[in-house]
Amino acid sequence: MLNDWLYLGIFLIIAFALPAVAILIAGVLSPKKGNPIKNSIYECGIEPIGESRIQFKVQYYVYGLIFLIFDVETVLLFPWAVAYKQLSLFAVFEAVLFILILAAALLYAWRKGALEWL
Amino acid sequence: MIPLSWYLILAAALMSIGLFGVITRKNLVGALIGIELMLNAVNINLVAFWRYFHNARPEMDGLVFVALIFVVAAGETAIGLALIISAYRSRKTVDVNELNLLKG
Amino acid sequence: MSFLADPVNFITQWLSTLLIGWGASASFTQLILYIIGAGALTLGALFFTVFLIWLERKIGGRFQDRLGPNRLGPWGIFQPIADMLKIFTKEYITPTGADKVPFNLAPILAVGGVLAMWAVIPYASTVFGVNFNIGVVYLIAVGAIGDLGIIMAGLGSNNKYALLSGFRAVANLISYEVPMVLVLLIPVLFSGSLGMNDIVKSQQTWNIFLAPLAALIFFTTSIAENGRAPFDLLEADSELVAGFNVEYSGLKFGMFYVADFLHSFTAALVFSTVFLGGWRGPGAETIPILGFVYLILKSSLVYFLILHIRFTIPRFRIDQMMDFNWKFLTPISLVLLMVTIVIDKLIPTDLTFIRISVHWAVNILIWVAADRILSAALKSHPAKVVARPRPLARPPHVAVDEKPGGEI
Amino acid sequence: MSGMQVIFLIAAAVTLGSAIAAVSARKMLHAALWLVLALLGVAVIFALLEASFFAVVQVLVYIGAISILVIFAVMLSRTSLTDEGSQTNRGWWVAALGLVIVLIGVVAALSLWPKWTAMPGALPAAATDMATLGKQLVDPNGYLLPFELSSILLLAALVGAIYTAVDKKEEKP
Amino acid sequence: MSAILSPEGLLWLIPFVPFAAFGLIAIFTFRSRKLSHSLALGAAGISFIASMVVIWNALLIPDLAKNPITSQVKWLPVGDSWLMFGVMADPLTVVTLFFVAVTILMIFIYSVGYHNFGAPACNEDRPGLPPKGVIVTHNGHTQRVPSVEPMYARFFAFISLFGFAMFMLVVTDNLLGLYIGWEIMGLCSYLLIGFWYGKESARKAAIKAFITTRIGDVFMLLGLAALYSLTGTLNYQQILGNPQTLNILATTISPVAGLSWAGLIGLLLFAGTIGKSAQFPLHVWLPDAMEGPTPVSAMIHAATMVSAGVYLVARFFPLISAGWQPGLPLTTPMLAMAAIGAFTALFAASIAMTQNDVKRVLAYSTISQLGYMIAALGVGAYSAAVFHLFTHAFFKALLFLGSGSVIHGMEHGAMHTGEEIDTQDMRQMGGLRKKMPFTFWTFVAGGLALSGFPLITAGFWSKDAILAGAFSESTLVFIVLAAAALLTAFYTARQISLVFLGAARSKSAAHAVESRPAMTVPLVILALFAIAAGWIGIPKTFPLLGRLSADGFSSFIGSMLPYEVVEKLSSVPLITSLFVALGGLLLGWIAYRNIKKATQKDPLEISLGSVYRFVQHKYFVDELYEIVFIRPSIWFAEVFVAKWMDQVVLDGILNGIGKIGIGIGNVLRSGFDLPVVNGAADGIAGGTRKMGSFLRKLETGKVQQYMTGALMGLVVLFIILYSIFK
Repeated sequence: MLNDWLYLGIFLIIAFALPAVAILIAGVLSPKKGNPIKNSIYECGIEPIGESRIQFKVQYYVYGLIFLIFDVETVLLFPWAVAYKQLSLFAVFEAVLFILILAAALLYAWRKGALEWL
Repeated sequence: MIPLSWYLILAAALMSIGLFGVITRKNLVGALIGIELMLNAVNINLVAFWRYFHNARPEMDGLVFVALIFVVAAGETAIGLALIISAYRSRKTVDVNELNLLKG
Repeated sequence: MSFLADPVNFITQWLSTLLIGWGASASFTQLILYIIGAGALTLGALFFTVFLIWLERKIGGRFQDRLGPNRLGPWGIFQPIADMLKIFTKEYITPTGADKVPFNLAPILAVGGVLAMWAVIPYASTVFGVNFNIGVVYLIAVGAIGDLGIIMAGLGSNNKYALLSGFRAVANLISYEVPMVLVLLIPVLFSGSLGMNDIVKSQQTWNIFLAPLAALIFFTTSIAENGRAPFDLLEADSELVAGFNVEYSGLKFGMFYVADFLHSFTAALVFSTVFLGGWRGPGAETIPILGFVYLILKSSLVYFLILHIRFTIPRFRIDQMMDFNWKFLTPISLVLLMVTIVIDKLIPTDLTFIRISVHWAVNILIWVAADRILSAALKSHPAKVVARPRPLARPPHVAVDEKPGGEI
Repeated sequence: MSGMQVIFLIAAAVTLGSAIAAVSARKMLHAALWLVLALLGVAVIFALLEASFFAVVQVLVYIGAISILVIFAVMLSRTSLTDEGSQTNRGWWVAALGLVIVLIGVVAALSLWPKWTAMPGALPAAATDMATLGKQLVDPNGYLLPFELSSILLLAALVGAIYTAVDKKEEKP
Repeated sequence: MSAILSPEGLLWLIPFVPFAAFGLIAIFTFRSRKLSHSLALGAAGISFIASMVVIWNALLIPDLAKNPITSQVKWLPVGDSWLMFGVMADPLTVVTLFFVAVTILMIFIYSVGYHNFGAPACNEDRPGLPPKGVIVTHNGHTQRVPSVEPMYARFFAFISLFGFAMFMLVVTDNLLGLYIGWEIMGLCSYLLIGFWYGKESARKAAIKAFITTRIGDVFMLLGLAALYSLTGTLNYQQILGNPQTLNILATTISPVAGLSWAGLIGLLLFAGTIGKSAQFPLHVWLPDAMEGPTPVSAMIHAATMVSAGVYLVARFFPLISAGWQPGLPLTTPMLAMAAIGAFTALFAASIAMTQNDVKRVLAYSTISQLGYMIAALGVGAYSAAVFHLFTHAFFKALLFLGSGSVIHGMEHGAMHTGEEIDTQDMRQMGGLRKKMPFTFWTFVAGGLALSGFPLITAGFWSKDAILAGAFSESTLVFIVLAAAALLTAFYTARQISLVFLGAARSKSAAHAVESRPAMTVPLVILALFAIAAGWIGIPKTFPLLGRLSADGFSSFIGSMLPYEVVEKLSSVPLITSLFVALGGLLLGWIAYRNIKKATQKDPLEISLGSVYRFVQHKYFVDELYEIVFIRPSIWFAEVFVAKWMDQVVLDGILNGIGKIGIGIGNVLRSGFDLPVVNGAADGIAGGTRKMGSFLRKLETGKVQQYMTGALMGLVVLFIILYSIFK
């Protein structure tokens, strides 16, 4: 178990180090001749108007919200799914109930119009 | 091998850092971040106890509670942020010190 | 064991004997081997990407009735290498007011997130990085890191379009992650383990036969996950110039590019591992290298499918995309999950053919029903023709929208 | 000092450091990103505790969902973006001092506990097997009730959050 | 699935189904009347069938009391043990379950008709007010007909929840489950009594009922806690089932007034019963609770809630009577029960004689009947009490529903004629015999059962059993109960003759019509029970009929008791009950058979005069409470706390500090006029003033400061606890 984690850790370190190293190397190789115009923000060639961090509609938050809820649901369902073969039909129905309740949540969001991309 | 104390100290430290955030942050979102840290501290403790005393009493309840805390954290974040957003929408601020309708 | 049959393990054996012969401790040897293995795998993946880029451009050219790259070398096969050399020497342009740390971290996360997926995929009967009992969850979680990279890119580069595109991208990704995860539960409960290698081992009958609809949904969502057409809302040129990476240049942009191409092949890899029986095939148990070949063949096929879809289907509009996910895929996968668990519990596992046929019948039934319901719903209230136009951003003094702070 | 201890110390240092940064960063976005790093450190700690599933789930839920949600919320309440001035209340140092004292007190109190320096035994295979957890979750004599209740809790959270967050003006009449 | 269909599974199912119906109605189907009431009725039906199956299985078990049907699950982890939660069916449960299931189903059906399902909705009807009726033109002539209840679905949601609570209370196997059901029922009674919350009287009544029952519940909770802390469990079997626990409880002395623990707990639980079953000190809520719709009155006052109180004491009778045997002196709680019960029986019956509101009469009669049961338990006539509980549920439900039907008919008449009268006033009625035959005959059946008409009615047998038990135990109780029985028969006859006999005393009564089948069918069914339910309990020793009956009941229930019940027949109670029943009926009929006008004075009033008025005002108990309890508490809240504590004492202290400081300052300044001293003095004065103002506004409304305070408290608490339990 811990060995797997060791390998995974090494793998992750390398996987994240490789692009970093590559970017650094390229940074060494590449020229650096910046000027204000070049560094200005791209906005279809015109002068940037207003502040760039505009306010966002609540819709993004709602999607993130529903995603979070379902994410946690699956977290609870994964161990159940692993044990699925050893479970009785009754336990399966428990899980069905579990899913149904979450489906009701989705239904509510739907009826509430929270899923509409205004 | 790591003695249990290390984990407990880590958890306690994380807990108090989170608490610090909750108490001192002006911004509600910051306070919420503090709460997340506190929840994680709790999780560390639970997993550590499960790991160290599992042979003593072989239930999985440590992990089950961690799972439930994930659920709770999800709900807490969802509701809390929603409240913050609506508070912002109505009061145009997320500064705790200005949201003082409780003032007597 | 012979070199040809199982090169990887052969080399591993040889190296370990060599190192221990040099008097290294066993643990140290293992560490070295781990490092070598991981490095080889990641590097291999990265260089494989170069080939992928060429392949995609070539195929794309054929689809669009062009030649595609054809100058450098036979069939222009050296074209991407030239591009690589060029992009290496390009200048980094950091926009003014950019948030340095997220800005520079984003491309690394983007590539790393994709590369990390390769750690848990079993390439042959004896060759797999780690056989966790959590491989599937790991895949999903690593995908989340990719989301983080994108959102960092959007926040870091101080640019409206980048920010908007980043947020759109993340909204899409997390939305499509819901049905993806839901249908991923089905192979897991068929094989009774979260480990990728166990999933492959348990597929005497490929999962796609047991759960065709799940496979279809997973395929669709994984296309959406790696932001390919028709789901490439994040770089809808007409709406938000080049997406979240508009401010990037040089190799930083190249990294996003690499991540994009690598991701689509990784998706193919995962799909063929989970649903097409991975390295399974005649003789793959005895001659592991065969298994590797099978895997590559299967995933190339899936990859070609992805390309085909990319080059043939026009882009969705964002509201269509969201509706498609939340109002079609997610409900379907919920229903599918519930039905599947009940059905499969009722049928004894050993009656393979009955099992397959029942599952097929049920899946087709669900699909047809959903289709009917959908068409009926569309008839009753048709989808709005165009989303309400909103100003992207506005200076405080110009009144565009009645809402305070022009929302997007 | 074994390798595990080194890894633990590194992870703990990263966790605590980024946690401190997260509660003291001036820009809320940076605070959120620091939070991500801290949670990553916690995930590593879980891995050290051989709770692989939860190590990964930590990444999945916290980094994949919660932190992104936090970032969304930050973007939705934008005064926190242009954060001039201090982000902490007056007298924060009092709180810090008090908390440090409390922390020391708690640790001191705990250190009197005999199991304080317990060492982990080898875990049985069943413990690291997800199936055990899964079976207990749906066992009527196990945790069936919390299991179902948690789904109800999630439902309630979703309903409440949507009801609160969705602007009444934005709803379709 | 077979697990569900086993008796245990069904026991679980019984309470669950109405709850599911409640949830579904409340969340989904509240828009559709039809769906809502079909859900509620379906749930009640399923519970009914399940109950019958369970009862049948239970009856087949030979010694049910020793080995009941049980099923348990782990519920809450308590420390390292688990709090078990389960269901159980033993003889008492079976009996209660039977009448609860039947009456609930009947009442549900009845409610459909009572709320005029299918009648057109009236757009002046406001939620929270009784429907006013709507004008329709029906084949030619226009008339005003009742309109459908605006909050129809809500009503069914509430009574489904109510049914859930009652079933749960009955089938659960531990005191905690009982308490949960008990409290949910308290909530439901609040919701339903205040169902027409548009009426001020309804609101007041709801609050009154809620608070009054709370008083009892607090004591009950105390008893529960004491029981748990002593025995470590709340399970019936483990407490009441094993003698040595009871022995220990009965012998150990509690700190309170030299009572044994059993006595103390018994008294506390009985206090809960006093609240729920509206016994004497706390009876005031029940008559006002008539503000709710009539099915609710039937539900609360006949079938379920008040029965729950008796059920509780009956269930804990082994504990209450721990150490008592027939022949030994009664235990303290039993004495209290006998006294309070007997007194309440007489007291309420006397009030019932003087009431003119058709439902209030029944309400007081309910109180007195409950007093009967309590008194019976008090004198140890266990099976007789349960038997009366059983029969009473049927005929009292029948009477309430019948009165509802009468009111319905009267309302119809009032709408038809447009007459402005109180449609519940018996003086306005009369001569309804011809108008509403079904209602009449069923009501007569119920009335006779209530007054214990000999031999044929259920009430006779149960009441006779109680009287016999009382006679064998204490003569005083016996006499009081007999008197109460006389009054009961009297006011029953009064009610019947005022409502049904004679001639119509108002145009509305003249135009009243029979109710719809949805209401009359339950009446008929309940009437059958009201007659026949008694026959299962005919004592073996009864002349002639005793031979016919196997007397299953008393031995069946008696098996719950640790000791053997010996029945000895004495002719005195038998003859007494015959005499009081017949005599009371006769007197009542004679007195009230010729009341001609609504405004005519009550014959009793003529004969008794001021006593009558005194009784009619319910002995001024409400007014007494008003003066003794309510005014003082309001005064305490307003004057004492607000005026004195806050404004005088606290502010006084703060201002005082400030003033003293200023005073000191002045003294110093005037004393030796030096700038240094000046500065110091001002400093002191200002500082104290600042302190005062600071102390005033500790309420900053900043959440984080509150949190910090809470945290500090936690730390202090931790330190204290640690230093104690180190």
